[in-house]
Amino acid sequence: MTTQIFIKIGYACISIAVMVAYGLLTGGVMARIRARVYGRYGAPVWQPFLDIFKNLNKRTAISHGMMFYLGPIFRFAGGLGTYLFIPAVFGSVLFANFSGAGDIFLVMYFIFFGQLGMALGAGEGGHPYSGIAIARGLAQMSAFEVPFALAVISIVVQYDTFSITEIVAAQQGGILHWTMFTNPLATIAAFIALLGMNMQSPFDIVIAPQEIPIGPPTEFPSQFLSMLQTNRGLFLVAKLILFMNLFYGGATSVWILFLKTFIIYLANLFIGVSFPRYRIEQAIKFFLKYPTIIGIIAIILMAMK
Amino acid sequence: MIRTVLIYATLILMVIIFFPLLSEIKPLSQLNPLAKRYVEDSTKNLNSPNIVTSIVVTYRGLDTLGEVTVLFLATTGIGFLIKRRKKNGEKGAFQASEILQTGSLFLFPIIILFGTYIFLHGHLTPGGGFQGGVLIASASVLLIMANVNIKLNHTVLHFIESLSGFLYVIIGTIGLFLLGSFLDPKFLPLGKFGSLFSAGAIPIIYSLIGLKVGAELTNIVDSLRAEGMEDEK
Amino acid sequence: MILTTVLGFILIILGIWGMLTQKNLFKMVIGFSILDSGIHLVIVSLGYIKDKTAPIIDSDILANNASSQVVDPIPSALVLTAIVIGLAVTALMLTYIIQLVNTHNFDSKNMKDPLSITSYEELKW
Amino acid sequence: MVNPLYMFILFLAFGFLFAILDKMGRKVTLTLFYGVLLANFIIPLYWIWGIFSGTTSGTEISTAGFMAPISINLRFGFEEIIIVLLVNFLGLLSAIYLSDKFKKSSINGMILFMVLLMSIDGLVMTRDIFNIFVFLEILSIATYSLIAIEKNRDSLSAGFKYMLAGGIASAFILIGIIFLYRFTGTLNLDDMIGKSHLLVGKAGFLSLYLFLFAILLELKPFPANGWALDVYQAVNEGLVAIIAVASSAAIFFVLYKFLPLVPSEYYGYLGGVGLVTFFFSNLIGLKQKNPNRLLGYSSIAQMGLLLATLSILKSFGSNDLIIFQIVGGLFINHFLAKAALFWLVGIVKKNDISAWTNLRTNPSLLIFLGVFILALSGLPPFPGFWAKWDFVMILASKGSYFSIIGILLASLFEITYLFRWLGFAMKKTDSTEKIDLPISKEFPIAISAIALLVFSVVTTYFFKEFSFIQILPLVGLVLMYLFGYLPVKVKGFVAIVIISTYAIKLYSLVSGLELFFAAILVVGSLVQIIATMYRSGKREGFYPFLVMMIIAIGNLVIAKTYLSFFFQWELMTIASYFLIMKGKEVTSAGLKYIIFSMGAAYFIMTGFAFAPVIPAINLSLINTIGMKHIGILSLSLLSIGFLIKIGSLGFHVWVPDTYNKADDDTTSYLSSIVSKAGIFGFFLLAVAIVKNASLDTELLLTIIGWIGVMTAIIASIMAAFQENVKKLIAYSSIGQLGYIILALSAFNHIGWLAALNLTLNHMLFKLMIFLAIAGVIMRTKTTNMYEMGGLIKKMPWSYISVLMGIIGLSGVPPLAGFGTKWMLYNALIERGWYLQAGAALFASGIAFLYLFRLIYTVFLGQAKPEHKDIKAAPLWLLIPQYIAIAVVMLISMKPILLLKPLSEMISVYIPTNLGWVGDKLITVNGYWNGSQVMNVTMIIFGIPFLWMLFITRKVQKVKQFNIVFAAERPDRPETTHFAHNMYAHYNKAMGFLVTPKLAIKFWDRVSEWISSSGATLRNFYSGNGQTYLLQIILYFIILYSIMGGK
Amino acid sequence: MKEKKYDILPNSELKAEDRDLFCDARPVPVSKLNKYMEKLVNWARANSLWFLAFGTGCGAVEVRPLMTARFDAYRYGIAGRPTPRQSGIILIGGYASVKTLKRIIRSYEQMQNPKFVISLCSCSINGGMYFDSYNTINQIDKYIPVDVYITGCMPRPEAIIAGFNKLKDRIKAGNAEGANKYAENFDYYKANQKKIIKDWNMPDYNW
Repeated sequence: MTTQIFIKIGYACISIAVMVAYGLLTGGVMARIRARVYGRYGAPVWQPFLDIFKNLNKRTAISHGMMFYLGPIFRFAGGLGTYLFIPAVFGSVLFANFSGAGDIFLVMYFIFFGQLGMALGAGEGGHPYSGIAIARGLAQMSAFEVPFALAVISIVVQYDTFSITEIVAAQQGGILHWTMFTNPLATIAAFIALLGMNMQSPFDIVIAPQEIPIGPPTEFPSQFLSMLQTNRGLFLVAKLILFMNLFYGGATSVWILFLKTFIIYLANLFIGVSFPRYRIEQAIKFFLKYPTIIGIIAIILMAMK
Repeated sequence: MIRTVLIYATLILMVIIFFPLLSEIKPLSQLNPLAKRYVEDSTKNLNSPNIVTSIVVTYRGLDTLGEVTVLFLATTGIGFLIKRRKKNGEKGAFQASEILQTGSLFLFPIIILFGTYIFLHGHLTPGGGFQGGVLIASASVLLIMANVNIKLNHTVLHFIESLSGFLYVIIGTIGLFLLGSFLDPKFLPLGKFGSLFSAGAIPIIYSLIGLKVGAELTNIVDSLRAEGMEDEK
Repeated sequence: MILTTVLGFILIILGIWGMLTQKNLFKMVIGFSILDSGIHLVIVSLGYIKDKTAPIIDSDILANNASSQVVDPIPSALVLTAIVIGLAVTALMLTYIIQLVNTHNFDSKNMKDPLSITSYEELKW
Repeated sequence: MVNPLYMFILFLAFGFLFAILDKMGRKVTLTLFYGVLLANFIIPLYWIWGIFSGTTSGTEISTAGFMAPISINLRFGFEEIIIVLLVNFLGLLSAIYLSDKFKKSSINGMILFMVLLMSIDGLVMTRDIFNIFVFLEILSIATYSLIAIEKNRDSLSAGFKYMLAGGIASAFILIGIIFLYRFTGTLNLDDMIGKSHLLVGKAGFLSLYLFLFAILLELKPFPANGWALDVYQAVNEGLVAIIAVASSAAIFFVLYKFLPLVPSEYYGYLGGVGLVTFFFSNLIGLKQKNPNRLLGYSSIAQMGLLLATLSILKSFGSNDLIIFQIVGGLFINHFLAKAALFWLVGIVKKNDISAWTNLRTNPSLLIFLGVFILALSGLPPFPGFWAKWDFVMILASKGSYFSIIGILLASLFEITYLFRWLGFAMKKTDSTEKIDLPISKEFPIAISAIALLVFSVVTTYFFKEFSFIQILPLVGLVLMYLFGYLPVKVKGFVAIVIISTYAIKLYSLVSGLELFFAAILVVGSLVQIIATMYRSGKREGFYPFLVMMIIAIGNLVIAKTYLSFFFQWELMTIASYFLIMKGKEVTSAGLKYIIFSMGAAYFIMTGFAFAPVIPAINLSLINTIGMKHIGILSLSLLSIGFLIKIGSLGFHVWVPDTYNKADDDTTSYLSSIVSKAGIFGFFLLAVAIVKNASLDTELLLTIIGWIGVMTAIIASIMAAFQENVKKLIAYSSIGQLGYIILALSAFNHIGWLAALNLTLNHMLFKLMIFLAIAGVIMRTKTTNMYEMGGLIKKMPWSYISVLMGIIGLSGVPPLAGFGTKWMLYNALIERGWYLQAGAALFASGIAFLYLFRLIYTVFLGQAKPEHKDIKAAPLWLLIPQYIAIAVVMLISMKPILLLKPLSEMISVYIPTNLGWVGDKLITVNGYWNGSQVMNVTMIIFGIPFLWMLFITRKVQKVKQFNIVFAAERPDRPETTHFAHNMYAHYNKAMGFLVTPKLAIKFWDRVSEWISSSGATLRNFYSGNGQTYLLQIILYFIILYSIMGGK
Repeated sequence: MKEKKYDILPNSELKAEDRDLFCDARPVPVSKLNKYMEKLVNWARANSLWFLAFGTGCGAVEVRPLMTARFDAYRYGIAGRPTPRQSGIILIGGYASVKTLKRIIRSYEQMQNPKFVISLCSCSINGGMYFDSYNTINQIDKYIPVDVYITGCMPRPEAIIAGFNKLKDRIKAGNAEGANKYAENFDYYKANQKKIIKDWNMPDYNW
């Protein structure tokens, strides 16, 4: 029993390491692709690693208090948890993570864990911009959660299970078994939600770098920032894997995982670089209009089957 | 305008509503059983020729006690409402002529006497305590009207009033005590049918009522007069 | 239909008319008195039996056959009580009017007629 | 036995004699006066003793030595004895109250008073209709005369109007009597009843109608009652007590005597007259500000109710015992309470109820006022409560829907104006104005209060066969009052001892679901008592009601019948109302609370009324409720009642204000405990539905489900826009309760499990949050969140508590909150309620908004300079919070400890479809392993934490203003604290859902419409005596044309 | 370099009631890591140059083009950061008026060690055309330690990139220890700053 647990933990560590690396690399690659879109060359793909390493080795840091100190830790734990409760690769023991502990709703709610902790940490920082950014972020989140939740419910209805593993299993056996084709409306709704979730343009006013210095982490220096950056890679991958599992047939090997998540993110990115920014209330109204209606139709269609 | 229409409509409707009371009532041809019993019982058990009196004083004695109480209440109430002031000026009041004054003084004892006769013979002849009392009161009224300056002795009036009322209750209680029934006049001998001293306590009760009514009505009229005069100042 | 009863009811309606239309307090009381008298008439008339005499047994009426010769004695007894009560109420009403006039505020600004029922509307709702 | 006629003799003899005796000095007459009154109180008392000891059963008295019908006879049976006793009792008290008047004014006052009482006794006892007329006239004339005891213009003009109306009444009655005599040939009532077949034709009916109308008129039916109101307003209160109560009682009794003569098909019309009067008098009373006139409306309404109950019950052919219980209950209630209220008004001498605020300076008067108002409102344990309950039960069994609606709506109106009055009286002011309070005036009030209470307890305990534990809330109330003089801490301790003892007792009585609810409600309350000890001083009147409320809530769970459930429910409502009223500026909030609570209570009552009677097994309601088939109507009514109580969408308008204005620890009780009573009610319903599988409840449940989820969404949005911290939590509370009923209405095993879990969690989380915020409010002395900020440094313990609370409420793993949310979604999906599930997710997304606002604006951000020196929250407040946190942690680490037993409880009703593998819970669709999630979370949190400790080389702890600031240094914390109008952007996007404030507008319109219709209607009462006459005669005609068609 | 204990700064220019709101610790020099580790870290620092996007003077207009497609400074790991907490470099964009100096000092002090200063334009070296202005600083390195000067009025973006590369070299060589220098000579710098800035109204060290 104990050994089993240790093996499990060992596997989890490996899988996390792989995914963090992959996530940061994806980030680097995407930055480069984005630069190409703008007609630049852009930073090297390993730039995220360098930045993290540099920040990790800053000589000083400041802290506003206990909650401030814990904020990034919450955030990172949230990223870790989100990832760890998703079965990353279908059928792989190594990448199965702790998906036995809970199902899709656990993952959906665990996403909030890090966000809440970070919000509180940033809040203790006392910087008004943090508060503004969090207020915006929460408002936007409450909106994009709706189409996402509807999409999830729609596929839950479709596959009659909450278990991500089973949802992936049901999509095996050919590209046409993917949710993307069997339930295109849910996929569309969720994809739009993903834009908001990733804070891609046009939904990036939350961090609005020029207006309110990058939002919640305004006060976080040095090691705190490095932890946040690490999480960024991991959390991004976690979200992409979740979407891949739910809508795009999952992955049977880690390479397929890399490919699919990369493509999902790429699609995401292309939309992101092509649109200007919505104001927050516009974003909310948008999310609660078209994607929500699509999501509702998706549910109704699935419920009628 | 609406109000006037409404009032007349109301009155017409009242007429319509009351009409069955007139149209559906057939004139009586004989006494109903209860009345018959009264008529028979009164002569038999009470020795009172005047059946109305027996009903008033005995059978429905409680009503009469109530009636007396009502009158008593009226005087008390009026006394309660109107605070009598000692110095009633008579300025501007109508001064009766000499003839009237003298005439009224002449008539006064006669009327009193007549009233007394009426209530004493209440159980024998038409009339009774109330009628007698009213006669007595009318004598007082005559006096008051004719002599503006006359001052009635209220203490005496009240005394008569209270005492006669009290005695009435006591007589009723004696009935309750002796015969087990309130206002039972039969604790006194019924006497010979048709004589003055017959029908148990009925003549006594009626006399008390007569006194009381006389005193009370006098009192009422006098109270109103006193107040009215005061008003003219 | 007995004429007296009809008369009584006419008085009743007349009394009500008086109470409803006359603004003067005294006239209203007079209306009430008429109403009362009407009722008394009705009461007495209801006890009347044609060709019968008063319920007093004297030499003309034999005690053993009294019940077939007299009118109903009960309404007579009742009307006695009713009259006295009516009297008491009327007396009280008059006293009230006197007192109402006494409490009236006789100054030049107060245009209200102390004897009109419409002058006593302070209490409402 | 003493002959009851001696009462008349005493009254009359001394009445006649007093004019003479007064010459001997007022002392003599006064002594005799009170002696006579006392003697006449003792005589019926003696009789009643005889009746109860079985030596007599009343008597018939004939007068003048002849038997009825020749002579007038009187009856002194049980009913007569009771009423005469009460009348003479009231007379005695009233005389004591008026003693200073009697001392000063002329002897005639006393005489009139005695004769008045005699006439009332006579009216009650006599069996002869002409005698009734005589006594009625004596009564009237005595009253006319006594009205002028204050010789002012108002009372005189009122008296004159009264005389006009009375004159018409006596005219009608006289015509009626003579024609009745003419038709039946008798004046004796019993005789006449035997000959009622002789009353034929229109004339026969008309003669009956004339008599009846006169009696009705004396009972002041709406709208022919303007004169009576003027009398009530203008006349001396000591006297009005007699007029409004004793005289009306006697006339009512005359009606009662006369009813057998009336053909039974007319009873319905009489009931209608009563109902119309009850309804419209209360409606018009809503606008009334003058306490005398207010009581006048209330009196008239109560007489209308008595009339309605009597005639409706008669028309149903109910047996005499039931009639006696119901009418008698209402009667005694009205009799004692109304009279005393009139006296009270006479003492306080304020012409506007809003000026009654200085009553606090005289607590005894305030207590009396409270007692009487509770009694009049028909709240337990007062007799009116039982009567109203029984009556509604009977009406329901006969299907008289309109009567029920009318009576309950009117009762609600009555409660509204009575409690508005009480609210004013309980208002806290700085005024120290003392009320002049002679003992002679307080004594009668006190005696009637005591009499009312004794009577209530006796009926409750003996006649309703209530066990000791069921009146325990009241016992607790009294017990705690005995400790009133002790300081808070000691009283809190005593309360804890009492409640613990009770809890132990309760534990032996419950099992299954009851055990769960008992544990939540009673143990939860017990823990919170510790928090109440944070106040200093005495906190008078707080603990008694607290103990009462807790025990009542506990008793709800073990109630065995509908009645006892409702009884406890009402006790809970009363107690919580008084707890709320301890707050500051709580007048309107308290009024809202009581109106909505009573509205809820009435729905529940009618719901029970339409439910089948449950078999009398010695089991609590939750076990027995489903044994008989409950109809959909009953279920719907009960649902509405409970929905109001938990403040769901549309009915939520009372919640924020009430929670906001009540004391902070009271609010915690309201949110965490009292609202759970409504949830318990819902569980009762659910059990009833589950046991009646044949019933089609799909629609009902769907509606409730949607209400639940919409409540959650709208309340969450509302919460996000609040600036007031308590209102924010209040809306949050509303939203959370919405989840609970959503879960419950899903109606599957997991749904119920979720509902139970949510109930527990909500109790714990709200306890934590409210108590923590109570500490904050206590220290910062404000409730505006933007005036707080940065308190994490000063009050870290409160912060942790709130943090745990919001994590739990938002449903973020790993705390137990997630489990409940997860089960909720499971339940909804299993049920097929997909859109509801989506909406629930939406709501929980919005919940983050307000939860973050709560913790951020209060504890994070910039601290205010004025809070520089504040201390941490008092230990008393923290202890319960940390107990709750411990429980939360336990059930989060090992959810199985809670879930398995709960699942077993539920499987009694709905078979389980859950599976357990180790700690893992497996449902039809999903699975969840709470312990594992907790462990994983702790590890993934712990490792980065250690890593962070390891890598951070030099962390400088900085202070509040060391924030990134490009220009000058930050100016003031206020300008740097992002808190006011925090979700302005969200408001722009979603505000359209809540800014119309439809619910508030709706209720505003309703209340506006009701009160303005009342205001319009009262224009009937123009003040003109002649108009009143016209109204009376028109009423006569209209009633005749309605009734006379037959 | 030995670690010093934190001293308390007097913050004498602050009002008494404001002192509680600011941290009063004195900055201390922080020792380097061990030799190899420090080299590795310096390499990372040199390739991840985050500058504070805060234009203090007319020279700042030349910084914008750096980020455009034409110059694409991202290639060198150069990126702007909107908050001083996360930036390592502050660019003094030309002449610094007294008023701006205050902001420069605040921003500089809010950055975390190690931090570097690049001074653009002649004005910040010797006052340039504003040498005799009453409110322009002639010599910026009296107030904060400067690592690299880029001369010109104004320097072209290419020159700025060259300057950044110069800084890279300095960092790699382990010579860019401005932050420690500032801490070591804190009193000197503070005295100079306070001499110029009259309305100080901020703590002595803006943590």
